[in-house]
Amino acid sequence: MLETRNLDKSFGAVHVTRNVSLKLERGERRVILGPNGAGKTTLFNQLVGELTPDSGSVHLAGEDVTALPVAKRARRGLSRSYQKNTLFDGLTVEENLGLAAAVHTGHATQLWSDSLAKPEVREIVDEVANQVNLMPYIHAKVSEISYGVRRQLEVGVALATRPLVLLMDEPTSGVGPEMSKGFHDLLNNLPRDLTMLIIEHDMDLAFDVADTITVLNYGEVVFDGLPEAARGSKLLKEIYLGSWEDA
Amino acid sequence: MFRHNALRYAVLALLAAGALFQALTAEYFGLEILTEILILAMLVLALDIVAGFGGMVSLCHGALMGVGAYTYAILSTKAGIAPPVAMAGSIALTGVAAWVIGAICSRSHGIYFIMATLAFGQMAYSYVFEAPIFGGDDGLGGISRLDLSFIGVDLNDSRSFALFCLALLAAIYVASVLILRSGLGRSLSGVMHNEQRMRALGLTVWRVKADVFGLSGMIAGLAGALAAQHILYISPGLLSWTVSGEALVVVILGGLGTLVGPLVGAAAFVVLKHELSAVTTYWHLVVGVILIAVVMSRANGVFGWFESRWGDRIERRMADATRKQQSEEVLTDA
Amino acid sequence: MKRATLAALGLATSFAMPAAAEDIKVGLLLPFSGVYAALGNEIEAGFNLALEQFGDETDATFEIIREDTEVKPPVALGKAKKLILQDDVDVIAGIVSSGVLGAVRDMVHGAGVPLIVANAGNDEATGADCSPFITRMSFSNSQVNRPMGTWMHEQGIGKVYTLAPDYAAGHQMIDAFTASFTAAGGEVVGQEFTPFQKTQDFGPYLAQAKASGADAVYVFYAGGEAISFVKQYDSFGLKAELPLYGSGFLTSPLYVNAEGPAAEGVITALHYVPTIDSTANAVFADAFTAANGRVPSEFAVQGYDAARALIEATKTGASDRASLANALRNVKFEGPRGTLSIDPATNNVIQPIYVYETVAGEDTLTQKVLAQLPAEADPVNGCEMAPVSN
Amino acid sequence: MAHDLGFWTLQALNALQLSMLLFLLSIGLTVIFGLMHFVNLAHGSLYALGAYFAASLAAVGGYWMGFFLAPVAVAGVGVLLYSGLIKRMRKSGPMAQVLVTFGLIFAMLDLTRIFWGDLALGIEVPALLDGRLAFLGVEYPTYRLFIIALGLAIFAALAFVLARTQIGAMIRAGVDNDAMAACLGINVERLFFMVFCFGCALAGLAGAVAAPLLSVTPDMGLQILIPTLIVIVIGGLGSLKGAVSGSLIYGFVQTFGAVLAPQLASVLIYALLAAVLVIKPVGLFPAKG
Repeated sequence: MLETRNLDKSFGAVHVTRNVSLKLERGERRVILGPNGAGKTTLFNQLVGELTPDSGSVHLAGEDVTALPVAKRARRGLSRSYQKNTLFDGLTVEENLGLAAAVHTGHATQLWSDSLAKPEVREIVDEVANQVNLMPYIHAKVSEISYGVRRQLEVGVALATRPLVLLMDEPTSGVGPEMSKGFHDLLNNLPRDLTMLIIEHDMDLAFDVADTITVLNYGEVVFDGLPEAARGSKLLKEIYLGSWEDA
Repeated sequence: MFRHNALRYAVLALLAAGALFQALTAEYFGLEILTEILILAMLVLALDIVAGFGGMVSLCHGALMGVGAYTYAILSTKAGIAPPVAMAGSIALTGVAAWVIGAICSRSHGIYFIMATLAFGQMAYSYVFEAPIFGGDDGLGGISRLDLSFIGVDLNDSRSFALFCLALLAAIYVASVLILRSGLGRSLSGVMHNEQRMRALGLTVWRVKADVFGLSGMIAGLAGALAAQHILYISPGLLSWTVSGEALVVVILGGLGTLVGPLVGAAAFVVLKHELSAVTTYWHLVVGVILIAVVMSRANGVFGWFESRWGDRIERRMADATRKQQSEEVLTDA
Repeated sequence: MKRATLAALGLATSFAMPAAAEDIKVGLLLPFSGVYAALGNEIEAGFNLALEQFGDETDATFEIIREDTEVKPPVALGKAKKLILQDDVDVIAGIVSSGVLGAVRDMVHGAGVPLIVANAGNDEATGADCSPFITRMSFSNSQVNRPMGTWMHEQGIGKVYTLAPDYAAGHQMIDAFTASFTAAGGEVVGQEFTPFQKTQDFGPYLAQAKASGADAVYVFYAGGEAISFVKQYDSFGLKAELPLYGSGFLTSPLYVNAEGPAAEGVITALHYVPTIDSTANAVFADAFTAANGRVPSEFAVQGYDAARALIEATKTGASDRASLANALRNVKFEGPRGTLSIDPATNNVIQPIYVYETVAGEDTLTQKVLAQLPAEADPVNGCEMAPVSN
Repeated sequence: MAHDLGFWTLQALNALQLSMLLFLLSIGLTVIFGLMHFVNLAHGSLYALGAYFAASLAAVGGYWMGFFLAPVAVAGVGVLLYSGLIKRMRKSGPMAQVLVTFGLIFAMLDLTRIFWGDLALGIEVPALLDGRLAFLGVEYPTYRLFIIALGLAIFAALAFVLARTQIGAMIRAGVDNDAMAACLGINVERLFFMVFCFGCALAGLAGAVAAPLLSVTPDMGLQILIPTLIVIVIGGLGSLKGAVSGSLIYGFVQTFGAVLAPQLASVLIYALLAAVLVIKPVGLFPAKG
């Protein structure tokens, strides 16, 4: 479903992505682990097109999308959430979801009618609101909901474009362990055919949702395999836990 | 996205009543001022749509209005095209010009956007200023007004023309609200709040910006065609960047992103200008000082200040009511 | 259509109420702010001086209502409408820029309000766009420049390079000069029109003039542009090898002191020079200098003569719009500029033109009159005027 | 168009002269923007003020008094503006700043009219710089060569200060990241104040230098504003390199445009600006990538 071949990216002398090749099958849930500065977010940015790789390619559902701009990749089914909330602050939860849903249904550029009044849009908004437990806050403004709920909305907005592949950059970043657990339950309840790539900091939590695990270090894939194998990997513990302790 | 609240409705009603009263009772000069206000109001509505709801602070809207005015004048006087067609033509051409400018500038932000639009405005100004067909610095006369005699309206009468402009302004206001509430308008506010996210959701951001800029340009073009018919004489000064600057001043002094505020601002600005210029030739000084004072007061314009003082109270009461309702719904759901 | 417009606006001549006899309301429509503010002030000073000096000659009293055009044609038109419709003036005087004149022309013509033009010189105003209600007491662009072509050729100048700002007046001034200069047998070897009010550095054009092989340079610039031009012309050292001639606005007394020594030796032609040797001019110039602390410029005399024309017109007993318009077309008097009369075919003033050289005076620059060229009427240029009926 | 080498040399010098005048103006504006993110549309008015101060001072004590004291006087106005307005506007968005400085343009335009009148003023070139010099095979006005030399000298001095001195390092740190600079113990507020006043002084200097060349009129500030803005937007905001390259581009396009394509001269520069913004939306050499 999503594949990268030999992705490479440098910023001046800093080599942030080294020859990364990944392959996600349809419905696969993969967690990317790695210490701070391992190049996880940079990799995401290249996947969605916010950064252009120096070399290598990105393929979505069998098509080479390396040259496509962000919006076109998104319309082909690649959606992402951000590590820092990037919500529409003055708007309500419903409107946030509606904006994303309208792009998917093609009502986002329509002049003659209100996108949020369209049944297709409403259907997606209601469905996503249920999926990420936002129903109780649906009419509240972003500024009125708690940080944890905002993290749910962050994922919800990404989901409302009905993606084939959902990239989530530390969805539980900044929320307490209790809530993180709940968050992962929520992810586990998403439809099974949705392909997910998740950046996660907390290894234990990662194992809750991961079908497969990829570990990045200094921009390089150092581990790629099943969670069980990862748990036992000595290499992984060394590079990952070492820096995790300071974080 | 744009919402009305009780205060906005109240001010709108007051403005409409005031304008109507003025249109029906004023003497000649009062009607002139009213018409000037109505046309400026159209321009600032156009500007508020892009600046207040799309974050596109344009310094070329005066020039766009000028393009509309010149297109109407050239089409109706030199090309001999019937005024209604010329008017449609000027709206269309200004819209297209604005769309192109919006598309080109869509990648620029903040001060760069301001400067880029300024450059396009100055380009139009220089061209009109120098091309002989436009009459150069001396301008262009011999313009005639729309002929509505088939419905028994003679626009050459100032009162009828003022009422005609008032009707068009009302239509433009409704159209602006509809634009802002449409899918496009929602996406625009999404882009203003967070352009990167909208792009990541799959929105072709530049198209949204260009489309809205084009629509706004059409309104500016209509304002221009009316300005040409109002004064019956146009000159390149209409396209000068200071006109755009003044429009921006009106939008901000009125209250950016409130639609109603800029209308209040337009009325206040024109009246103030006329009153001051009757007293002193140094009226720019007074306007400058007022402008500085208002912006320094950190309020969102006069209307914005009023709204944050009184509107919030009304808003909060309404929000409380809906929230109560919501929590009841949640309870019943559970 | 035009007539219908104005009739419907309630402006038809019949609508204009004659003012109370002998109390004449005058709208003074001048720029008091904007780039021509200095000219507006100068004209007003001249206008007031004439009312003071000659006001007693007529029984009429004058009420002056001044309005600022801001040099913006639409603003000026609005102010003209106000003067005509709200203040109900009997006559309007003033107008500096041709753009403003073009804007108000149809308005005053349609409303039948006499307008005394105190500056704006575009040829059409007393040509194709002439009106029995518009009388010009200042000059026309061609009038000032036409005699200079012949005169310069007579002085033995064969090849000329011309420069002027790229707007209607610039073209008219240069075209009139070119026509008479080439008719006399001269050759214009190069011509450039610089972006109007946007050119600050004339260096590029001066280098071209120098390279053109001309014997002299003939230019029209006014105001700030004139100051920059004259100073830069001198700084490139062109004055010695390539004498500078031009329309007299270039070295107008209003600006010549800002130009300084750079203006010395520049030869230009104009309808007024403060050093004209006549009693009328002495009376005017002395009084003006005493009141304003500077020598009068052509703009001051235009304001002065505009008021003078109005006074002369009222002496015939004219007091309403129509009778004033008729009387204004027949005024004739001896003023600082010499004998002034109105050309019945165009309503433009007929006046002599003075060729003068700017020279160093005792402590400031002064003007040395080289020649007085006889007064000539402009060609009719398509002007057709119906007489005004009361 | 049979022009000899001398003609083109002359035009190149004209272009350079215009560029240097614009450089003096744009460098202050661009550094103020780069450091403080403050858009000062009234920069042109400060230039006009510099010219008026120079004209008044020259009448009292000759050209050099105006040359040296006008920048000081304009810097004094800068002090007033900074403590009265700018300091409080620092946290406001660019729009509020554009508006306040737009109001300042209005106010200062009329203030110059009230103090100095509507009549254009002029000052004479000092005796020392009067006349012409033979230079590169052409005779060129000494005063214009002086402007070129002054522009280059100030460019060199600024380049040195920015690259090699303590204060230059502080400014660079501030442009790069003012929060970080504050953490490093730099008194950012004082730095801003100094840079703002220095920018004003340079604008005043530009006015004083331009005064003998041009005429001193109330609207000269408005006339120069648009070219200055074009310069810094083409060059990219906040950088010395941007200001100097933008100035050179403007000077040469304007001068050679006037010679080679006079019909297009005034539209050309706007078209160029639009083209630059399409290709590089933040200008050629912005301070930040």
